[in-house]
Parts: sequence; C-alpha cells; structure tokens
Amino acid sequence: MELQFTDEEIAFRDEVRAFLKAELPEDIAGRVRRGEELPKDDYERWHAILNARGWLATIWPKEYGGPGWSVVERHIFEEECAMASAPRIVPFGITMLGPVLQKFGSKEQCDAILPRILNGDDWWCQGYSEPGAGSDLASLRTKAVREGDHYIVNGQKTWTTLGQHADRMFCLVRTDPNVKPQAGISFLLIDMDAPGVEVRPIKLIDGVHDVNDVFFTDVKVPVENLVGEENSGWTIAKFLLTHERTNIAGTGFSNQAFDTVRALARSRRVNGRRLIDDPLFAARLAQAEIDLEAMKITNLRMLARAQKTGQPGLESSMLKIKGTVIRQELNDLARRALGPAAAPFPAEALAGNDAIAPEDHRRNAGAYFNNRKLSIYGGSNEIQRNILTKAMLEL
Amino acid sequence: MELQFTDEEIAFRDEVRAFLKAELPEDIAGRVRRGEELPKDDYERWHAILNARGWLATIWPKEYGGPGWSVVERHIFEEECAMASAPRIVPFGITMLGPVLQKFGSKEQCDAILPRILNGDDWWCQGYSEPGAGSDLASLRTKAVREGDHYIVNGQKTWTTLGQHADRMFCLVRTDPNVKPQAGISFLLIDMDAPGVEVRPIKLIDGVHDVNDVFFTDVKVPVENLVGEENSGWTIAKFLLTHERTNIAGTGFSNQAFDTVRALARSRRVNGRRLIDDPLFAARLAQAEIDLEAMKITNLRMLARAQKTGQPGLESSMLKIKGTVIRQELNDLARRALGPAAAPFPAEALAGNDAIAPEDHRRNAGAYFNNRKLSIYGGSNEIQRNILTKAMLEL
Amino acid sequence: MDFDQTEDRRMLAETLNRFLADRYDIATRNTVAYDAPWHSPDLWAQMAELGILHALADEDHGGMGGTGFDITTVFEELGRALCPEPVLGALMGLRLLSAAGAETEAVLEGTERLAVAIAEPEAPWGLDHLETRASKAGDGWALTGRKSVVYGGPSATRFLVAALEGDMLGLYEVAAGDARITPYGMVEGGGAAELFLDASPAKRLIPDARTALQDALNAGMIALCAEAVGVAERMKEMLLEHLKTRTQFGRTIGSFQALQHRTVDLVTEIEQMRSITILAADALGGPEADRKAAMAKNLIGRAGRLMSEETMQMHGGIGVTWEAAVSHYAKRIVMIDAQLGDTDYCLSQVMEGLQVA
Amino acid sequence: MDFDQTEDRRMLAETLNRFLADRYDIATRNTVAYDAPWHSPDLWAQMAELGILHALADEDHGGMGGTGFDITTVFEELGRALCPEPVLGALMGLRLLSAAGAETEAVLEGTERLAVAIAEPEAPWGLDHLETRASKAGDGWALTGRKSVVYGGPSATRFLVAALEGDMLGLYEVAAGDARITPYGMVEGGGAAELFLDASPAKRLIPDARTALQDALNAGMIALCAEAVGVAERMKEMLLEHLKTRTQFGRTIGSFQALQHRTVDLVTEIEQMRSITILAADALGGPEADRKAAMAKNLIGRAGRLMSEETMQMHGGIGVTWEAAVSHYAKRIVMIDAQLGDTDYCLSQVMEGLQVA
Repeated sequence: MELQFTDEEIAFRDEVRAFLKAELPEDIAGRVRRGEELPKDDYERWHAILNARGWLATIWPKEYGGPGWSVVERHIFEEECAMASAPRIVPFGITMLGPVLQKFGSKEQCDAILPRILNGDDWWCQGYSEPGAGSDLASLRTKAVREGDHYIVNGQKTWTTLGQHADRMFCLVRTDPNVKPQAGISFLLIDMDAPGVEVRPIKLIDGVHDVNDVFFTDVKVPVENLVGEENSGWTIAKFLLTHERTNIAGTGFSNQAFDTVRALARSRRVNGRRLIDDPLFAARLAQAEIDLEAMKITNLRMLARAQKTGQPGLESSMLKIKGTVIRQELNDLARRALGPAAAPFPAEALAGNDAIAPEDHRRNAGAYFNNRKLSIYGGSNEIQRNILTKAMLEL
Repeated sequence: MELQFTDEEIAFRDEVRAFLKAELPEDIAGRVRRGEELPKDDYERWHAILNARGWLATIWPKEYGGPGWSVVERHIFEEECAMASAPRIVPFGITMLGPVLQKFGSKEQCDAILPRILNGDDWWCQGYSEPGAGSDLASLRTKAVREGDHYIVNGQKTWTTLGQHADRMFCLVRTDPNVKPQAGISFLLIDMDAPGVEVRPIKLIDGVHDVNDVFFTDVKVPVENLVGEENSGWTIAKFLLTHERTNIAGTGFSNQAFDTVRALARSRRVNGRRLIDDPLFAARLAQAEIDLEAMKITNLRMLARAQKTGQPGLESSMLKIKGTVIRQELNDLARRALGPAAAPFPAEALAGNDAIAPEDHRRNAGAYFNNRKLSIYGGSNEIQRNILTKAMLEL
Repeated sequence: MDFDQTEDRRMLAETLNRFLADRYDIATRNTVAYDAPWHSPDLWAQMAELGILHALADEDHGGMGGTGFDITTVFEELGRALCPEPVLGALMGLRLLSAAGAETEAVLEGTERLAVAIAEPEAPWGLDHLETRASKAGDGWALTGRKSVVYGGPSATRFLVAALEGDMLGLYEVAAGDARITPYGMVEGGGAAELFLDASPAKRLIPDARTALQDALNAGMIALCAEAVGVAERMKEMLLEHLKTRTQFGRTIGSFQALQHRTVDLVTEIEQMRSITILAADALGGPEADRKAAMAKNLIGRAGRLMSEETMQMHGGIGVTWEAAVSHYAKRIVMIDAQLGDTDYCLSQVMEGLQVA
Repeated sequence: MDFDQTEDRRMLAETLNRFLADRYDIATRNTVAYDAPWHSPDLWAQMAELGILHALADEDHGGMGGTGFDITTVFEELGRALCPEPVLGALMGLRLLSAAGAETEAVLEGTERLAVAIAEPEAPWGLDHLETRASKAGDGWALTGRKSVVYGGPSATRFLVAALEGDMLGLYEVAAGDARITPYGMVEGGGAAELFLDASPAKRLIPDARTALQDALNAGMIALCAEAVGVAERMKEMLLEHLKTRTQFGRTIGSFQALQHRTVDLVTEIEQMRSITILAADALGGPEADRKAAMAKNLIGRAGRLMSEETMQMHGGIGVTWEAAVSHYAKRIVMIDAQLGDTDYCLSQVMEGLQVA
C-alpha cells in the first residue's frame, strides 16, 4: 500500500507544472478561472501549444502521435491542468473520434483524419443525442439511406457541444429501420458545411451558448465516410461509452473549485466575521472537503487497478456519480458564499468600484445552475445507477 | 385562515390536561417517559381509567360507548396524552376491531364483543403479517378450511404486537386458494387459548419483546367467528388500512421527543460548554424543530379537511412518511446527544452514582434502534410512496 | 381552526392569477425580466389598478389587507407566474411608511415605486452589522454608505434606507435622484441595484426604526416564502406533465420507480413549505414573528434547493435550457434563498431561541 | 502509487478471517458479546497466539507491524466478524507503552489486557477538557477523578489513564484492583466500564503525554474506521443476498428500481469509507495525522448511519429483530460513531484546519 507518487511521477508532475507556468497563456487561464465562455480561438491556441509539446492526444498510442503516458501520468497531467485553470481539451476529436478510428477505422481514414485532429485543421463535434433519445440512445431516429455512393441523411441531433465551431461531426445514424434498435445503427462522419446541415444554438439556463441543435435535410454523405461496417455503429458507441476515461471523477476541477471557495470564505466578511468562521458554512465546506479527499483516493484506487489490469472497471460509474455530486456541491457553496451578491446576471456582473463579488466569482450563480448539467449528460446519474445495478450488484 | 383552536377547543384541551394531571398514574408515566417496556398491568390500568371517564374508545360512535368527539378533539386528546407520557391506547380492540365489527359484524358479534373490549375483558391482537407476506399482504398463506361448523386453521402469523398478552386475535386467513389472491381471504376471530395456537416471542434489536410469532396447527374456529362474508376479508383489510387515522403523524410523540432532547441538550455539558451551544448539534436540533413545526401545520390542515369532508385524504401517506422521518431524527439526536454515554445496554443501563446518562435517557440508543421499525411497519414508507405515486401523481 | 381562505382573499388570488396568466405568459415574462428596467412599468400600473398593492397595507394606512395571509395570497400568485415586478419593495416599504405614519397613497396607486435598502456588502442579512451613517445636514439629514443588492432598485422612485445615527438605527427616505445607483438584472430575472450614498440628502422617517425594520424584514421573508410556494406548485405541475409524457426506453419516465419515489418526496416537501409559510404568516406582528419567519425561510431554502435540483435532474437536458420555462423557475426558487436571510443565517436565528431557555 | 496489500498483510488478513469465521459465528459472537465479561478470554488467548496483537506494535517494541495499514488490516477483519474482543484497548495501549518505552511483552502475548482511560463524563472526546488529577503520593502517584465508557474496561488487567498534574497532561498506569470499576455491556455487544479513581495509586509512565495520547487516539480512530469498513462490507453482502432472495408482489425486491438506486448509493459510500480510511492510515504518525483521522471518522460516522438505516429499512421487519445478524451489524456501525470522536466533533476538528490559513 503506497499512496505517494514515485520519484519519477513526481518529476513528471514538476515538468507538467513548469510547462503550464511557462506556456499556459494568462488571458486564457483568467477566463477559465472566472468561469467565462471561451472563444474558439482560446481552444485552438491551447491545443496548438499542447500539440507542439506532443501532449495533446494523451490517450493516443505513440504511433499516432500520443505521448505514451501511463494511466497515472495522464491523471497527473489532467489534475495539474485543471489546477492551473487550463481550458479542457476539446474531447470530440482527441478523446472520442481518435480512439474510434484507431480501433474501427480504415488505414485511409486514420491517415487522412488523425493528423488533422492534432494540427487543429478540423474541429469535430459529436452527433449522438436526439430529442426523445437522451438516455435511451438506441432509440435514435436520424436516418441515413444509401443511394449509390452516398448516404442521404435526414433528422436532428441535439446537445451538440461547441457544434457552432465544428467543421465535421461524427454521428450515429439509423441505416436499417427493420431490425431491433441497436442493430440498425451506423457511425458516420459528416461535413458541417455540407448542404442541408443547419446548426441552431441552444441557450442554457445561465444564458451561455455552448450546445446546439443540428438539423439534417437530405444531406449527402460519401460512403467512404462510414466508419466500420454498416449497421455496426452500436458497437462503436458502446466502445466509446465504456472507453477508459481517467478524468471521469473530475477531481482536478473539484480541487480547483474547493481551493477557490475556501479562499473566498477566508477573505469574505459577513455580519462581523469571516465567512469561514461561520460554523454552519464551515461545516458544509469541511464536509465537502472530506468527501472530495475520499473520492480522490477512490479515483486513485481505480486508476491503480486500471494501470495493472488495463480495465477501468465498472467503478467509473461510481466516480461519475460521486464526482458530479461533489462538484455540484462545491458550486453550490460558491454561490451560497456570496449571499445576495450572487444575484447579478452573469453577462453584466458588476465590475470596478461597483463590483459586489470578487473578480473570479462573478459567475458563481451562473456556474451553479449551468453545472446542473454535469449529472445529466454523459449518461445521467440515474443511468449510471442502472448500469451499476446490473453489472455490479447482479440484481 | 385561522390556526388557533376555538375557545371550546381550548376549554376541552384544559379539561383533558386536568384529567391527565389527576388520573394518569405517575409510575406508569415514568416508565413511558424512560422508554421502558410496560407490563400488561400498566395498559390495563390506564384503559380502565379512560373507560371510567368514557374516553377510551375515542373513535367509536356514541351508541357503542364512544365520546362523540370531533376530529379536532380527538387530535387534542392524543397530543395531550403523548405530551403527558400516557401509554398509547392498545389499538387492536379499540381502534381496529371495534370499527370493523361496527361496520361489518353481526349484531350478535357487536353485542358480545364490543363491551368486553371497553371493559378490558379481552385483550385483542392482530393477525395480518406472515413471513413472506409483509408489505405484500395479499400473498398471505395461513389457510382456514371449512369442516362442518368450524374452520380448521393452519399457518403462521408474525409481527403480532403484544400478542403475548392477548386473549383473542382477529386474523386474515385464506379460505379459497383457487381465486386471485385478494378474493380468497376471510376475516376470522381466533381464541388464543384454543388448542394448536402457539405464541413465540420475537426479540427486537434492542432486546425488547413486544412482537411475536403465532403458529396455528389444526386450530378449530367456530364459523360464527367469521366477520362479514366468507372471502370478503380483503374488503375489511382495506377498510382498516385506509381507515381514518388522526394520529398517523405522531406529532404528540415527536413534540414530547423534541422537548426531551432540547432539555437534555441544555443541561448536558460537553467539552466545556452546554451541548446546545455546540453549533453543529444546535443546527440539527433547530432543523428538526422546523420540520416538526411544519408537519404539525400539515397535520392540522389534513385534520381540518377531514373535519369538513369526512375524508382523511391521501395525504395521510405523506404524514406517515414525514412523521416517521422526523421522529426517527429526534431519536437519533437523543442518542447522539449522549455521545459515548449512550453505550450501556438498556437492560442494565447504569443508575445511581454510577449513572452516565440522566434517568429519562438510559434507553436512548435502544429507542433509536427499536424505532427504526416506525418506517417499516403499518405500510412501509416505500409502500406509502407507491400509494402516493398511484393515487396522487396519477403516474 | 380553519385553513380555508376568506372569500375576499380567494377573489384576490383569482383576480391576480387571471391577470398574470393573461399578461405574463413565460415569453413575455422573460422579455420583461431579463431586459432593463427588468420589469414592465405598464403592467405595474395595471397591477396597481387591480388593487393588488392595496392588499399589502392595512385599512388604517389606506390599504385593504396587510395581514400575513394577505401577503401570502399575493406572493404565491406572483411566484406561480414568476412575476418580476418589484412588489417586494412595495410591501416592505408600505409597512415602513405605515409605521412612520407617512403617506402611502402614491405607492398604493403605483405612481411611486419604493425600494427598501437595508443590506450592505458585508451585512447582507439582519440589522446588526450595518454601517451606513446618518448625520444632521441643515434641516434634514445626510446619509453616507453603500447599500447592496437593493431589490427593485432600478425602477424605484424612492429608497427607504436604514442608517445609524450613533447607536440608533433609523429609517430615512432618499429620492432616487439623490444617490448614485448602479442598476442590474438578476440571474433569474428582475432587477436590483447598488446604492452609493455620499452625504446624500435624506429625510428621517423614524428615529429608532429597529422594530419597524425587523417587521418589514419579517413581512418580506414571508412574502418570499409564499412566492417560493407558488414557484414550487408550478414546478410540480411541469414535472408531473414531463413525467407523464416524456418516454425513454419505450416507457414514460414517470413509470420508473426511482423517479416516482423522488417525486413523492418533493411533493411532500411542497406541503411542508406551504405549512411553514402559514405558520409564519399567522405569527406576523406577534411576539413569535421573528423566529417563525426565520423558521419558514430556512425550510423554504432547503426545500427550494431540493425542488430546483431534482426538478432539473428529472427533466434531463431540457431542464437546463433557457427555452424550458422550468429552468427559470428553478433559478428563482434557489435565488430566493439569498434574499433577506439564507438557510444558514435563518437557522442561526432559530438556534438562538433553542439556546436561551 | 500502489493500493495492493503486502503479502504479509494479506496473509494476516486471511489468517484472522479464517480464525474468526471458525470461532466467531454470529451465534457464538452474540453469546460472548452480550454476557459478562462481554468477550471470550479463551478466544482472546487464541487470537494473541495467532500473533494478531503483534501486528499492532512495531518491531522496536516487540511487535511486527504497527503502521496504519497493519491496524486497518486487523480491524477490518474484526469488523467483518463483529468481534467484541477488546483489541482497541490493546492497540491504543501498545502505542502508549511504546511511547513510554515500557514493556509490551505481556500485552502482546495476551496475558495482560489493557484499557485506555481518557474520556470523562463531560469530556467525551479529545484531550482538552479532562479533569482527572494526579498528585504525588509517596514514591508514586495518586489519581482522582472519573473515567467514563472505558472500552474493554471489564476485562482489563491494567488501565492507562490520562490525568493532569497542574497543566501537564500525563499518562499513568493503574492496576485493575486499585480503582472502583463498574463494568457493563454495550447495546451492540462488547464491554465497557466506568472507572472511579479516588486517590488511587498509580505509576507515571509519561509526564507530558499529550502527543502520545493524541497519537493513540488517532490510531484508535483509524482502527474504528477500518472496523466500520469491515462491518459495512459484510452488511452489503447480507443486503444483496436479501435483495436477491426476498420476494414481494411476486418479484424479488431487488428488482424494484427505487431500492436498486439506494443500494448503489450505499455501495458507493462503502468505497468512500474505504478510501478515507486508507488516507488516514497512510497519514498516521505524520504531520497531517490528526486532521486526517478526524476526516475519516467524520465520513465513517455519516456513511455508517446511512448504511445502518438503509440496510435495516430494506430488510423490512426482519432487519430490526435480534435474530437477524444484520441488526447487530447495524447497531455496531452506528455506535462506532460515538467512540473516540463523533461526526460533529470530528467535523469541528476539520473545520479548524479550514479556518487557519
């Protein structure tokens, strides 16, 4: 039993820290820290910086340009990035499509697409969810009908994160309506500028626009854009859903959120004392700290097992649930810490002499509401409980 | 909108208080306050005192010897009894069998049985639950086969509260195994001293014995002991389950429990201060007080409606859930308030100079564990949620 | 014991309900609530004409109500419609003007809009840590200090301000033109403002206003509780509708037992919210008013957060979109907690009552 | 980073597991646990012979272990078997004897049984409010005061007692015969005692023992946490078995989604319990030991109550009967909270760390 990192791992961590200190642009980190929406350019600059160092596609094998890191090294990298307020790496090309192509794609597809992902030539988005097919993905209805050497795609996708920036979408479509739902699905790559593709913004609860509806009307997609066999899309979808995700617990984000709330509670004075000296607030915060400390160990235990066995284990569903619960609790504390000063609408949160909240906290209420999505998307916490019931409890 | 009692109701409350002050034996109240098991004699003495005043069968119509109280008067009476640490009225004869006979029984049955209930000649117990038929009452298997002018009863009942004292049992038995479960059940009265009846104690988690298993082996029951028609027992069972229960929220018990914990927290010193000055304990207690205050109003709202419409409303399921949750929370606080001093086993809780808990608190841990049953019996809180889902949410 | 509303109040509720349903559909509401001045002067005038504001003051002061139950009747309907009009300032202001024996007519008729400025950046709740100071200035007074998150501030014509002269907390009136005001919209809609007083000219209404201010806070807290009940009732309707119509895995999601049980718990909490609000409304003006208002606001804060989070969760993705009406209700019921006293502050007040025998 | 146990500890766990499974079936356990002396001297001797106690002390003091992970290995197995033997006193006593440089052999071999007497009626947790006093008496010392709920007290041959001489908190040894002892069984089984010292003769082991006592408390808290993990793991097995076999309404109750989701949440909490115990065990003896032990004990207290209440609830009536093994586990996991520091006390300790930068 050894909780500490090895000397090599500590050296690696220091290297990551030094890199972040030197290379992460302060303007970008500031926006991340303040919880602002990032412009497309921020993501592209950060991807380019990581790619220059060879640290962009951290889960790709070396042969495709990955850094060849262990599970623990990836974890360290992700934690440090979160603590430094780096933007998250946009996952659609790097974390999702990349591994899919490497496993199911043709050599031509890999050669053509993977380098463009690394170089930021294409921004990818994901076309999974549909209205009426949220947690129940297999019931999707967007259909692709083969006509000669093209598919004709009609239907609608929704919750397409950052789709407004995307050049291409990987997409689940129904290619055979006459078999059971899971059997008739294919995995297709679609150009976002193809005629008949329309992207419409979805404004979220706090006014932020980072997800979209995408409509397809008779969109022509060349058959060579099919990944894997026709009607084998469900296998690919499952691969992606159960694909090793070291960062599912989001401990880096929660660490950062905890530090920020603690600093706020130490500096903010409320009714004659520091907020941190209010036992009721301090009790909530201490409890969140304890839960977070426990989850960090749970996360490391799962990582250590994954490192040994190559299997992430079903416990990733537990980490998803607990990770979102803790992060949402910290978001709640951050909002609550401001009291009435959390009220101003994020878009016009007050600044300068008129400010009522410290600079990094003007979106606390907005972030609290926006992050309610954490327990809904990527397989809602209810779905995770169903998965755990079936697989682990054998009920 | 008027929350206060009327002048008449206040006069009634004062009358009840004066009666309790004068008539409730102090030795009995002491045992109730300390949470001890009561000997049979305590119940019998208390019933006799109430009966002498005409206040025993509070829900019976006047013609059968009830006091003719309104819903609100009954509520006041129950609250005051609980606050004065009176024993509960043993419900099996008074609250359960009485109304059943009045509605479904023959004139002969009423004439023979009801006066004996009032006078304490017979102690009744209830034979509903069976091993394997807990929340799912309709699956009961104890069978009664008609042979001439008798039924021959075989099977087992369980959770028979205070059955060790009982002279007679009212009982659900299966009289027709060949129809759907609900249709083949009858309501039968069985003498506990009949040959073939065996009562075995069930010891509960805290060592207390107040429930029993009851076994029937070829027990002969005269057919005139059938209440209502043969195979109509389910109707009677449902009548009893949905029968107006003014006291389902148990607010009197919770009031009493709250006052007791508050007094304990004010007097007990822990690590240099009164327990009530520990903000974490005080916060829990204040929250429980608030929830209880709200529930008391919820309870009164339901009562006021019942008074007007004659219908208790489905909200009684809400009161069952919330009432048990609050009472169990207060039990938890009472145990927690003692810290390590809650440890001694109830049967030998220390007294005199060696006492480590005040006299009224030596069973706090035992009561906490024992009262976990509150959310299980009488229709578990899960069953209540199912009922509410179906009836109120129309889901 | 009687929990039925009087006929008058039932009519008031129906009138207001119909008015809001007609004029404040969610699209209109959002347009009004999220753009300066974060309320509709037109609709405000119409609401005043309906006599809604008269229900908030007693007959001795030009009104037709003013009891706890008049307040809850009005605010429950405002909550149901998610109405962003600055009625809270009118309610608290009318109570303060009444306590001062000042004229209320212009407020009752809707031509004057009041905002009550008590809270400060480091004293968000209660009256014990205020620092804004009043000093004599000629015939009148001058106030210096900063009042923070003044609800209805952007549209107020007059501010009623709590300020200290020595140790004495008084009530002062400041015309909107006599202070620097930074108006802003709130995350859930509606407007508030920062009020900067720099020797700003003021009129003193009550020299020692502690009791009157606490009464105004109590009334305001009860109003917010009732508003939350209205919000919660409407959320419940939306949730049940969603559970009955949304299908996943070939079934309505309302057929899943885990969601059923969670929904039952929410509905139970709404009853608790209503009950504690009744308790506090009944106590308004009496010796238990402070503690019962704090009790109510605490329970509303806890239950409101649960209601918000669970309702969004069970709505799935749609619940966190701007387009879904439920998301605006979900924001409001949470943000109510921060107004006039949050769960923790109110719990501390209730704890004090436990500690002293 | 490595979360596997060493081969030695794995063997220790297996040995103890097998021993307890063979000798401590639930019926035997209940007979032993609920009747004076609330443990089995025979089984204690056998356990010592197996070398279990040696795992609790380090090599410099006659043992073969003594680290946080040695402790958790032993206590998790004790918890799984619901073993009422007074190992906690041995653990804490061995650490104190080691700190004092005193002889440990008789304890390690099981012939002496130690009980550690720190807590008092009004000072149940921590070291800051103790009142028992030590004074010089001839060559030795005399102690006066009352120690309360001394775990393992009924069977102890020697007591290690915390007492003040002036402001200095020292560690003293009192022979069982030199004090008045009131032994009793506990609600979940096992024994404790009240210890009345009235100028009782004592030997001073450590003049200023604050650090040693806090270390013993930390070790004890970690042991209790690990015990709770063992209890919880066994409860989980019982619950899953029950959910899979018990039928209601013609289905196994484990097929009801509401229970499934609650069970998943329990299982998740068990992982959290294990994790926080690992964290605290790793920190034992280091600079973060106090705070991390408090963190662990707090989480264990919260999760333990949930585990107890939910497991009983899902078992239905049978779960609250004496006959059902699960009820005794349900008692133990709750009563662990009150030992050495409950959720609230431990949370306060963690809060202090937040308050100072």
